[in-house]
Amino acid sequence: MDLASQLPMLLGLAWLAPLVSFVAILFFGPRMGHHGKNAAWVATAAIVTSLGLSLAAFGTWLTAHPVTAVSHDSHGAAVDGHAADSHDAQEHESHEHEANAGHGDHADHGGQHAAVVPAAYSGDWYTLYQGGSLRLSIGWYIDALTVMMFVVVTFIATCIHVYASGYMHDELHDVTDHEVHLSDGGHLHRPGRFPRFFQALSLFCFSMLGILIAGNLAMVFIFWELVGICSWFLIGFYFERKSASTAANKAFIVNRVGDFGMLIGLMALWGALGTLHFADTPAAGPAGQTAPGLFSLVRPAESGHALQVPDGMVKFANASEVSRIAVENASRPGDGANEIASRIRDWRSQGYGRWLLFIAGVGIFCGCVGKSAQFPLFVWLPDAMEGPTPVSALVHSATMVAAGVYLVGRFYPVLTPDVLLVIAVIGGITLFIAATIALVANDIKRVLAYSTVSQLGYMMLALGVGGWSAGLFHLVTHAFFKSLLFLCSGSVIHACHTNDMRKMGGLARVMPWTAGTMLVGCLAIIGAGIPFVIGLSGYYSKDAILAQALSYSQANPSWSILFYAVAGGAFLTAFYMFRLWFMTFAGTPRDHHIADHAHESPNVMVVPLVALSVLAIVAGWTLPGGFGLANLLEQARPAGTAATMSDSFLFGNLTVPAEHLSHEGAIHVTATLTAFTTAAAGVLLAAMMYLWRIISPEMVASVFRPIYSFLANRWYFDELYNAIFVRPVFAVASLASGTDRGVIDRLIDGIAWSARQLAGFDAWIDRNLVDGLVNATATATWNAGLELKKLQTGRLRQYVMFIVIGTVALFVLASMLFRAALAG
Amino acid sequence: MIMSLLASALPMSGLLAALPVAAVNWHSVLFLLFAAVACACAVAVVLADNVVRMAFYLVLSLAATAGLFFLAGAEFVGAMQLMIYVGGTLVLLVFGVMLTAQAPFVAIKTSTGDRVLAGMVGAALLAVLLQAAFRVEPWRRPAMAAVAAPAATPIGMALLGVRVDEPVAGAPPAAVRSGYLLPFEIVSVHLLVVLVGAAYLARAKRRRTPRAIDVAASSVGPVVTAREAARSSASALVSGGQ
Amino acid sequence: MNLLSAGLPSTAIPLFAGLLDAPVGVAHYLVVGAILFTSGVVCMALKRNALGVLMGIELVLNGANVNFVAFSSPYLRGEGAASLGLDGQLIALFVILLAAAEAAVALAITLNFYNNHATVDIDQADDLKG
Amino acid sequence: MADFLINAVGLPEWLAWTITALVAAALILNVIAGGALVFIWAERKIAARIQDRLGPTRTGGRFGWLQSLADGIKLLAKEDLMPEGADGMLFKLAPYISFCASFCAFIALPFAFDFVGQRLNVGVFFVVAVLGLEVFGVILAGYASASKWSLFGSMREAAQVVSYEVPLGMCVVVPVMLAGSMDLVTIAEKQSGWLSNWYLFHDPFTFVIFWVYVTCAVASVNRAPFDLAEAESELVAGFHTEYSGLRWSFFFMAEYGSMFLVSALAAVLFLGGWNGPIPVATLLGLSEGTGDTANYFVRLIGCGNLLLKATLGVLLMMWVRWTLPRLRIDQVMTTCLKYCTPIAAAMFAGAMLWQLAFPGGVVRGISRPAGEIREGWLEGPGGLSAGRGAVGAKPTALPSAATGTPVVPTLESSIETRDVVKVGS
Repeated sequence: MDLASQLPMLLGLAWLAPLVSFVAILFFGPRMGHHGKNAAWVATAAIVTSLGLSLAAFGTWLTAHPVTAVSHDSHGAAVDGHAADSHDAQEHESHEHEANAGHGDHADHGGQHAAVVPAAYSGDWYTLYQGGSLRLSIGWYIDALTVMMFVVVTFIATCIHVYASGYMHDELHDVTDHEVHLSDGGHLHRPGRFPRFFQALSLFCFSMLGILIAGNLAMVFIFWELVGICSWFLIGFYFERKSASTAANKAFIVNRVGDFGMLIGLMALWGALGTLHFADTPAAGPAGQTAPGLFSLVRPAESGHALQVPDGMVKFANASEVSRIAVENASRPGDGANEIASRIRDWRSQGYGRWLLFIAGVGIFCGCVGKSAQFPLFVWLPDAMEGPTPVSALVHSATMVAAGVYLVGRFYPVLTPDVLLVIAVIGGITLFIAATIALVANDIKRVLAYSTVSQLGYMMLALGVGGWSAGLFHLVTHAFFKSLLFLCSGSVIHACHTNDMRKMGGLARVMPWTAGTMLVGCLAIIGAGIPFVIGLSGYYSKDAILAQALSYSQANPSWSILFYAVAGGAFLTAFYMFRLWFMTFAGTPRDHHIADHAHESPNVMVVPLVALSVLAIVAGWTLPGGFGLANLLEQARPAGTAATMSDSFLFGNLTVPAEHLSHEGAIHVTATLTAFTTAAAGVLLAAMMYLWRIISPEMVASVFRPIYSFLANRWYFDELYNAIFVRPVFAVASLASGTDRGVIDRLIDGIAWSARQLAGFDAWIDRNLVDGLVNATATATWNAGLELKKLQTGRLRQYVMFIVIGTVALFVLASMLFRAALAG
Repeated sequence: MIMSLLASALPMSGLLAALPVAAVNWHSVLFLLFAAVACACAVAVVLADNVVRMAFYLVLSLAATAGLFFLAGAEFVGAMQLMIYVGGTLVLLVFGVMLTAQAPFVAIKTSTGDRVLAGMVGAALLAVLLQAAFRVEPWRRPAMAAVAAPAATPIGMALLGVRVDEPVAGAPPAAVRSGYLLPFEIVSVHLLVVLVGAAYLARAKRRRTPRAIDVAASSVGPVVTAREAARSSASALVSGGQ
Repeated sequence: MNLLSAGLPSTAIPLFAGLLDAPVGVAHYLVVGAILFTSGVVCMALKRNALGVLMGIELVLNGANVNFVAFSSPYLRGEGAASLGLDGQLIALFVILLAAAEAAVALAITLNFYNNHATVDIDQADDLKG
Repeated sequence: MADFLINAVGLPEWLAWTITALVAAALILNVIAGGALVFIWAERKIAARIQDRLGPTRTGGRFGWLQSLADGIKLLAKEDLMPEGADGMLFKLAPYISFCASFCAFIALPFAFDFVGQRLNVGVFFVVAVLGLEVFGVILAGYASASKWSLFGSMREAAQVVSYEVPLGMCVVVPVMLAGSMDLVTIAEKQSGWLSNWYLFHDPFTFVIFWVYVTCAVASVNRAPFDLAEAESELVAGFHTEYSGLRWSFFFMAEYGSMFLVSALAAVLFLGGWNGPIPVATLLGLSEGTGDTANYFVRLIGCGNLLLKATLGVLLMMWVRWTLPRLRIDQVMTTCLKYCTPIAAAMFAGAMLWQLAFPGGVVRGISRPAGEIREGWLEGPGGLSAGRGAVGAKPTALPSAATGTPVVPTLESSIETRDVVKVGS
């Protein structure tokens, strides 16, 4: 079977299907049924198609790369398997990593994880631009991670399309938006926007899948921005609401900040390495020869895929020396190249180019910070909940915000320990801050939003401490249960028409399905399970993260704070999740009016809940025989990242322990127990406060008034940013405008005034002298015309006369002048 | 026609018998005949006032010209002249009758001044043309009177784009493509267009309200719609030529 | 006008003298063409009847045709005189065709004019006079 | 005969030519006039028979065969009337113009291989063109008579003839295409041999188009059922209402003359011209060049052949006249524009394709390839030795030119060599 050509086809189609539906709805949306009712079907059909294709690709993948239990000495076999693929893959102009690291290579390093090379297929569909070394292309880079993410995203998207086609039915007819108060005191009355919603949703799916399949950073960036704009559309779906439009703009602008960093990263990479492709690409030269991609540049196969500053960066950093040598050997370029090549090693050891690599990593991470709402830039995500709930579920919990984590995971091989540390610290901070804010939030969706932020923090931290598969594993599981939770909240809101948990309570009786599935979600997110036996999906991913954090903090005691952050985060998570659940479903209704009108949601909304909850339960399981997400991920582990990596550059001596070390008994057990106890404690506390009411929340709040208000005001982050960014900007702006109005305008006005005077004089000249001349000519012509027009009598016969006379005269003249000629 | 003219040429040749002419060149005699008819009728066209007679003289003149063409060995052109030109003028005549058989239009007099002026100008033009005709010496030389090959087929071939009359050394005539195929096609399309256009222009218009141009015309004469025009020309037919 | 005095008598006399025994040449045809042409022009200039003008045009075209045929004819060519060859006849053909077309259109225009102005006197067709 | 006069009688050359030409003209004139007499008598008898009458019986003893002569004399004796208010000149000229037109058409009509007034290499074209002129006299007559009957009659005739010239031309083009020449003699020669060589039987399309030709011919000489110009039931007598006496008879001579002409043309174009159904002469070895006398008799027989065919055509027209009712003017136009023209066009295309399909004729040996030689134009650069009017030896070029006799214009040379007057020698 020929994966190299099959996978890109399947996934490519899966990627393009939503685009088709987007275009279709864009042009024919309003004409699709009554108020565009069928737009939902179009979009859903498209996404279902993608799901089917992704599953097909998944199956293809599994048949080619059977998922086996990752026992740490079975890699060699796996490698052989991949190598085999790699070669038939090569015959089909697709390039695996083994392409430049020969087969035998792996046989030697078979035992070592450093040499394990993931099966990955890459290639280009279409080259947008090729200039110099810059090659922008629409290409693919497909490995186990891509395939898995495709399945996850399309699956969740499918559920949410189905769910939304029920949830958005208000938009099918004219809508009166009670949250918009017009100047006349009335409410806004507008036509429904059903098709537009699904149109944006389809575009989003297309962009998201684009990020997943992207074969190079430029393409990633393009779809990154596309995703951003989709999120802008969707958050601002009710753009008449001030809050919604501001939230949309906020999200967009904040993301721009991150993307700026990402651009810096891109420039650093391209300027120094001249390529943005992940994998090796066919060189311009003879066929079969390849130009190394980012991965093999940073982790060359010759050095057993160990991370090193690539030559390009070294040269770039030491440009002066390089140019000097080049100038010296201008006559013999060959020698110059050799000398440079020979000296690169020393330069590298002298540390040239490390900054560049660091900046590149951090830059790319900046983008992820923006997109995944990490610590400095997380403020946009809670506001993003202004969008319709399905959007929150799909875009702002499951997929888009996960894109940041995904990108870090994809870009992992290029990240140095220092960058990883930065990532981990940022993740830790985010996780803690968000969790604390979630403690006191009363808006059900905001609680979920902050929990999303903190979970993303978890993932970042996991990646930062070297838990590559742990982080991505959590990404997947989280996608399932977080979208589940959002959909549940959506169904609650749908029932109560309010987001405020203080008005809810006791809904479990009226909407059992929602309550049940949401309970599943909560259990999953806190990682509930019977230790060492079985658990929900969150149980496995969280354990992995804790374990890795533990082993990291053991490796670098000075950073053990990270482990505590994780553990504390687990406690907080458990607390606020169950606070949410208890306040919503348990106890007695606080607002009977709402409770009486509450009702279970229609099946079209319940079915996705059930489907997602099932996955939220089983997603983490590893079947006997080793089939499971964790092991599937292992297939995609970037070359060389399985090994312990230590380095000392900025933050002293750092060691990123190999992930499999965290499976050692000691660490594993400790981590699991910690997780269990913290989570249990959190649940217990929540139950005491909100279920059994042993401790009164109000009392707690009053006791810790300052902290409470501090948290309730979300650490005053918005105010902070307001103070340090917005205000100064306003100040500067007002200053600038003042200058503009006071000085520049004055100046310009003055110039204009003088110019006007001059023009007046000029006009006088023009009017009196020039025009006088012209008018005189015109008048003369006019009069001449008046005279001549008498000649035009309209008498045909006179004209004939004139012609004849003219001809005769001409003849006579001609024969007088050219007598000789006529005489022939 | 040639025969009849031959017959009518008899008395003239009788006159010639008196002249000291060695051998009468019949070609020249017939040329004289046709030329005389053509020119005389042309002048008659100018002098006549009655439209119908003008047309009549015109037809005679054209027919005589056709005879000249025959004499010049251009039989095809001559026949063409007879068929199309004379036929076309025939239609011209019919329309002339239909339109202007009304008493006022049969003869529209021209002012004497115009006549004199036109005569002078015409004389000047004629003088110029004649001296132009005579000045080129080789044209005045007596003809070698070579016998021409029949020109019908080469003309046809030339219209099809093959010049068999101008053979290029070595090349088969079919390869010589300096012919008139394109003009031929263009002319045929042109004729079609002209037919359509003429039909369109001449179609009877039914107008409720008189247009501005009619008001303008009403200063000249009564507003006449197509139907009235038809009626008046019918009455003209009744009233005949008087 | 010394041209005419120079032109006509000196050449015309021998031209017409030997006409009955000498074969006619191009010049004879040219004379006929000139007469036709001139009378056509005068006709155009004189006739107030639109149809008369049309006939004048026909005459003019016809005169031109005579010249074409004369130049193309192999009979009439004196030695040393260039000949149009077949092209002359072809051009004459095209002239005839286009003349027929022109006659059709001109008649249609005349008819239209008659419909609008109830006359065919072209002296009254001066709506466009300045 | 010309040389006979010059050599034997010793007349001056120009006189000889004059006499020759006059004799030729007289012969043709007699064909028309005598023909008219015969045909008028025949028409009366046929009409009578068809209408179950006897027709003229007394004049000239049996069958009243002198009837038309008597009529002629009566017409001569009649007073020549001209309505007042008529346009005198035109009124007088009109009949002569009509007659002259149909008379001129005979010039190019070959009666046998050499029996042709003036062999034109555009003969067909010439004949059709000149025939078209006949209507000219009719119109003049109609206008000049200052009578609405005449005017309407002539208008109808004008419309009818002008529009029927289109399909007629198309029909005529087909044999021209087959023979590759517009020269009537050549066309007829191409059909010599057996019956199967007649263009009538050349292919189905020519067979159809022959009948189209007949229809159009009847119409263009405005005989019944197309005789609207003289529809006695509506317009007293159409364009010749006001005519009487000799002028009136000229119109009739013109009519019968052109009837005969179109029939003869049909014979030449479709029915093998002067070639009989069986090439007796060839079988007897009496072909060209077997001595002047035999040759001449052969031609005489051929002439009789043609006259016979033409007469049959005329009789056919009479038969039609007394059988079919007259059409309305709109029906006439419909017949022309909606039926004849499209059919003719289709048949033309068909015949052309047939030529492409069977260049050698269908049955080899019996049917001869239609136009095997095209005046030698296409045999390479030498094909036209006289590129510019020099003496050219073409199949159709004039023998006078070929034999290089004193270089004289076509007309004269043709009179010299190709004159019916050879009869006399």
